[in-house]
Amino acid sequence: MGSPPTTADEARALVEAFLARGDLPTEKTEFLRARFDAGLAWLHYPAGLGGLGASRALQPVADEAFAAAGTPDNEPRRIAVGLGMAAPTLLKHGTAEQRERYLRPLWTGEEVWCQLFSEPGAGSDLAGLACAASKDANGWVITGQKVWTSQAHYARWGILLARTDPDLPKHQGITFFVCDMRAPGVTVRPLRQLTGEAEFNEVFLDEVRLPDAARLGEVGDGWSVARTTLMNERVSIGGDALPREGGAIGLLARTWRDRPELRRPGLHDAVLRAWVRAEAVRLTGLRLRQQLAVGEPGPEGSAVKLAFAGLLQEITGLELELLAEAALRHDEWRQDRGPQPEFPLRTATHRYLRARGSSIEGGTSEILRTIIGERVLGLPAEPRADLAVAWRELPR
Amino acid sequence: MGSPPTTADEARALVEAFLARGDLPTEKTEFLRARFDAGLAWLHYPAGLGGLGASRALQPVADEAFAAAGTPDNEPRRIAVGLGMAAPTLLKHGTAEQRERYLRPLWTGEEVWCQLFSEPGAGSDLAGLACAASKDANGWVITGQKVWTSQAHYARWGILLARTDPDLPKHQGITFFVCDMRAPGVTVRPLRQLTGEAEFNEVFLDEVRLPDAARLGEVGDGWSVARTTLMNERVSIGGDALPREGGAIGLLARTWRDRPELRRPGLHDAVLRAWVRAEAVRLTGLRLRQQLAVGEPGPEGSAVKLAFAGLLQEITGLELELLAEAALRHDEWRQDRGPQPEFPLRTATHRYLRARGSSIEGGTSEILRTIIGERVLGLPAEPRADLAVAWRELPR
Amino acid sequence: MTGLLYSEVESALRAELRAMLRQHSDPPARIERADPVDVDLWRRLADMGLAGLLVPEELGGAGASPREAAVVLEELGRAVAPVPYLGCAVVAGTALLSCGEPDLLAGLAAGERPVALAVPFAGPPSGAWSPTVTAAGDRLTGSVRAVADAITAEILLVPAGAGLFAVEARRVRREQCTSLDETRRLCDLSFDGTPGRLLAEGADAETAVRDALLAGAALLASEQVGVAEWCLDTTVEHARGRYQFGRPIGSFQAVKHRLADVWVAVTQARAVARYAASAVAEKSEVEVAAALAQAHCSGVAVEAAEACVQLHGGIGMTWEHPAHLYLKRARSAALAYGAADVHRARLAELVDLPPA
Amino acid sequence: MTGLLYSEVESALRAELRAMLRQHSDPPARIERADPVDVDLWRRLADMGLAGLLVPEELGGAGASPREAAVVLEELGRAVAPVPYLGCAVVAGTALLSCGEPDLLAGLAAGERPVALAVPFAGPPSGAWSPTVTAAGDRLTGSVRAVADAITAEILLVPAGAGLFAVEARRVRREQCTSLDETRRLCDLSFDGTPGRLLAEGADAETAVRDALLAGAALLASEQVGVAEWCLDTTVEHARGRYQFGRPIGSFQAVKHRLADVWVAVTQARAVARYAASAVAEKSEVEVAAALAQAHCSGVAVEAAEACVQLHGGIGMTWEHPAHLYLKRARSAALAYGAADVHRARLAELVDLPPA
Repeated sequence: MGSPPTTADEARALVEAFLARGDLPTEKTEFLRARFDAGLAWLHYPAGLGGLGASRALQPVADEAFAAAGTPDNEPRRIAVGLGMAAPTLLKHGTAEQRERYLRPLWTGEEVWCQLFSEPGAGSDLAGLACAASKDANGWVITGQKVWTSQAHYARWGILLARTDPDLPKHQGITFFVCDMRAPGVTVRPLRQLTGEAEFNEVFLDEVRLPDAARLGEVGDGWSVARTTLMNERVSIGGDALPREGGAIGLLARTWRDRPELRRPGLHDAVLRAWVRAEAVRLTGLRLRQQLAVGEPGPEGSAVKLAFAGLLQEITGLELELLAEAALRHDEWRQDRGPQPEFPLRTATHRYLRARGSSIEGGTSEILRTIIGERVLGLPAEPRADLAVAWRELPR
Repeated sequence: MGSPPTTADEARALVEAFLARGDLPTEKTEFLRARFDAGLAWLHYPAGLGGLGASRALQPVADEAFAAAGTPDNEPRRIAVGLGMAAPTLLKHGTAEQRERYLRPLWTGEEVWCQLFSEPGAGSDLAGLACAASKDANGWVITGQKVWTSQAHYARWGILLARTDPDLPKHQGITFFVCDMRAPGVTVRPLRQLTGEAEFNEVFLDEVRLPDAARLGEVGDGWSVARTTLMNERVSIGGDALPREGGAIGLLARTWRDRPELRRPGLHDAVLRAWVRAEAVRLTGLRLRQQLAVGEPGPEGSAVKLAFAGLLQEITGLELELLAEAALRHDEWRQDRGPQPEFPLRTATHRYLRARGSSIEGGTSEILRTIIGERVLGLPAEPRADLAVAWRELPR
Repeated sequence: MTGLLYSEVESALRAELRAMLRQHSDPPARIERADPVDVDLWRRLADMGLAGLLVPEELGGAGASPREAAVVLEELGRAVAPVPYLGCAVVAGTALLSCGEPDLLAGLAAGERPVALAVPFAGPPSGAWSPTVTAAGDRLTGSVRAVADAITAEILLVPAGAGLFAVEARRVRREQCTSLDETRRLCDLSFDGTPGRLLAEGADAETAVRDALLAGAALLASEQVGVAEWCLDTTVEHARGRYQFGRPIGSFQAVKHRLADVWVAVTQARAVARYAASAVAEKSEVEVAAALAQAHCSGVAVEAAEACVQLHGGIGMTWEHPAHLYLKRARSAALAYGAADVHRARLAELVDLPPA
Repeated sequence: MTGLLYSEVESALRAELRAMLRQHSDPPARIERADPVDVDLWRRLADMGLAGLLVPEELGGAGASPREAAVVLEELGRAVAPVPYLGCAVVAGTALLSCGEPDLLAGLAAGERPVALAVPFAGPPSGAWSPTVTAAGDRLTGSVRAVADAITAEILLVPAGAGLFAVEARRVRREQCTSLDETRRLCDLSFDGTPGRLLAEGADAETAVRDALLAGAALLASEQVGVAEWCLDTTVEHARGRYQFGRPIGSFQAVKHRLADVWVAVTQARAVARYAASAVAEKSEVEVAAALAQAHCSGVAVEAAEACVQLHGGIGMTWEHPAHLYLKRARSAALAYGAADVHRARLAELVDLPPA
């Protein structure tokens, strides 16, 4: 590996050179391992860990070149938690051994990751978590309950927050671990949602033993490690760049366009308002992407997440109104846990119901407004009584 | 005066008997004084103070009977602060001398009252007021600034809140006074609003001397006295019972109905939504009135005030959109301070601008939501840091 | 002037019914069963005299006013009770009263022979008469889709051709829909030369169906008030007891103010629904009142149910918590008897606010 | 893909202009004067080369792109500056570029001979060609109501009959309106056999006017972003420093969250306005972009200005505080070049979402 590519042409040339190698394996995992080893997995990662230390902006160039050549990908949707949250945290806070051990099979998709942060009693107030980790001669013993864990039922590893000192204020007594999902005491149960499906899980940890080597960062530093994870979650929630009418609005617009018998005068302006709003959110996302590309990451990410949640909820509700009689029916309340069809292929009722979660998951809209008010606009925080008190003493 | 009337028929009979008296004066003030002395001013007030100790529900019956007979009234709009706020406070907290002295000319309109509560630094947080009253051998010396005082420029008396002890927590150091608006040191200045008019005033109090007899209630009890005033303000803000399309919605509906050239398809549903919302608010007010009539005053008053503010703002904004080009013009930015035409006769631009105040005056919509949340729904209050501290120590 | 309050009789009825429902209704368990209609509960309602609330006393009913039926619906809404009250006691009952059918009314009042009107649940009163079934003599053929409260009915009232017919339900093919609202499942009906008995013809039949749907639209508003009220009460309770950041979440203005807004909306919806029930009772301004009620109360129930899910956070998204039953009921009811915009368009005609 | 960011040149221009406006613009004082247009300020803008920003360099202009004019409008909106920039430099300038009028363009660029297009301020681009003035040869008769930025214009571009004419403004009767927005006063124009010079005829004239109004609608969005941004910044500042209940009011969620919503709205409006400016610059998708811009950004400016008044409480209702100037500008601008619903209706045609 030479010096990192600095232009799109250089990045493309590297991919072409790689693909022209005579010894490339054709089996999917083998191929992905080779791509990783060539530093063409995530170009902005360091050399030796799947990258070349290049600019983040070159990654899409490489991805497109691989896609154009028809090579297998690592199914990024299936391993989203690993790619978006575990990997940047491992990179920033992991030891050399941890990065070496985990990043390659994470990226190739051989090992799926899940996130063990939220608890029934700690949602918006994640730092109030109760899951306890106590130290003994052999390492750590973890007991607690986690919730809203997607992919837990096929994950190999979980990133886990646990409380190592309940006598410290809540942010200070937390430690970050990599949890072996095959360890004894780990129980994964499907969590059925209002859509009827179980996209997520509850995870019960009953005296699960982890070695001290499973700790990421120092004891008591878990909250600052977790901030890396959460910041990367918010960045990734922006989603893909979509063309006009690319999202839920496209479904609504097509229904209006293609089914004149459903049109009602009182809904026309509502559909147009939704179209305008969707286009505004889309352009905001596009502008955010352009800022990221020139290295000016603005706070617009939280604006997009907040606006997108409201938009999606409005559009899916409007879709029910437009469909009228047809929206009185659902397809099937019981679903297997296998891969589900993409959003556009579901019923309008499913979309409507599932969209209720968009203003809750990954930070409620209420929490986002507070974050925007305080971190972006510089408005003063509320008086807080929970910051200087031992976690044990907090009312809950 | 015999025993109080208990039915509408009895109330009407009393009015008829009064009107049949041979000695009734015809001059307006004399007539009103006679009506007051007969106990037919406010029937629910005690005998001797303009009433008969009857049920409040009989008042409209008497008012209608007098109106039907074509007798002069006391111009309730002109003396609204006296009738709605000063009078109930005097009745509940005044000494016998104070009630005797003030209530009759208040009701007849001979003496107009104004309210000296709000200050530039004390709006939503009225109890934070700074206007200072200090005691000496001859009574009280008042210095401070009041704002948003309607009718101050022709008022004879003002109900005044002043701080008598800045070393107590803010609610405890306030005393309630009757301020002589002709006393030296009282300066009234018009306060121009965004409509261009000066409906209200600023009142500057510069070492104004008041006798101790001007005090209403005990020293330091001003806040609990003021609660009587404010509760009566909120009740009266509900306004009159209106027929369907009686308020701003009627103007909008008539414009839509009578001027087809202005109609645009995109506004039709918006006009209908406003009509529905207006009718819902109207029926809510009607239901509130029925509750009051059977003596079940529910908390719906604050719902009506909150909903009415939002409704009026929506309707007046929509009216500008409907008028389009015509709404680019106003009539006149400078106005005399004389009586202004009623709301329906003003321009749409005036209505729109003036309506911005409806969610601020008499309790902002934000404050009302907090009151509803805590007093009606029983939700817990926010942690407060300003209740147990000496007023002097509060940041401001 | 129309009384918008509750009478003492109505309040007593509410208290009795609420106590009964607390003890005997369990929709979350019920929806897991193949027979989603709670027939036992319907039986109990009948025993309380509520099935025949609108039926004259001489036919075994209570001869009560639609205002009282509205109170029953408020409570059934609060409980998302899976019983066919709206469709049987109110809508079909009103149609039968219009046709004058003592035997069927008596059977309905006794709770023994539930009756349903075979029209699509989403159909507005203003387009009431649009039969999709034809009549050749007394033989009916055709189908009606997405009918409410017909699954356990014994008699179906079927608009066909120019008449309204009574049909034995067991002779009709009924296919249960997978309904959005599992506490009020719909079914599709098919008629294939099925015999019926003519109840009314021409204008009489049209009047019977229109009056029935107007009563349904007007009184559904009370059910929507009940749905909204449950959502509000339950969320307030949650906001009082759920701690985050060391405080009950109800002490945060974001939560408190949203709940205050829901309360204001419910307060208004109650006034509108009471007005609608009174209008039906007094047979005065029924069309305006029904359109107003659906134009307004539909949205309030949806607003309250959406706030309930949101303010419960993750737990509100689970199948385990009953919030989703209310959300689905609210959304489904918002389409019943015509969506809000359809009712606004009808109001435009009724109060002379014509389109552009 | 269209760049939605600001270039370095644009950011430098903004900084320079903002500094100049801070020093030389004072709209609250200006509106108390009989001559509400700030001619000195216009002079300064011209001296900075901004009057002729869109005019080719060979005619004394800057030959810059509409994207830069959009940045100027953002700043003028932030300052509610009472100068005829939108009407003269953008709208009339675009019409002149379309007609190819070197002398008039040079006069405009020098700031010496301001030009205005004599069409009603509320008229949408889609109905652009609807002259209310007739032409008999080169003599014009008729009137145009509520025209923007014409009070200090020296030349009026007048659609009359089938042509677009240049008219000496001093020969036209101009009557100032009492405008809702006192920082951009409108006037009514009357022509009574007034001589004009034909600039373009038929389709050429129509194109010139339509392009001018499309540019006006598209770039007005940037002015609206500026208005909204001032309202947001000023309210944030107030919420930081205003104490009630012993706390800055910005620490209350009711205030904080509403401001967060305004910030989100402004963030979106900026993206939409940048897209519109780029579309005009690149002459691509101009109609969609202009309609989208007005359908969206109008409401954002109004929302921000209304929040500004509300969150300032009583002080926001006073004449003394400048908030009202922004509220009036926002409301007035929302009607300029067609209200939001008119633009949505136009979008319905452009993107094939036909009415019911």
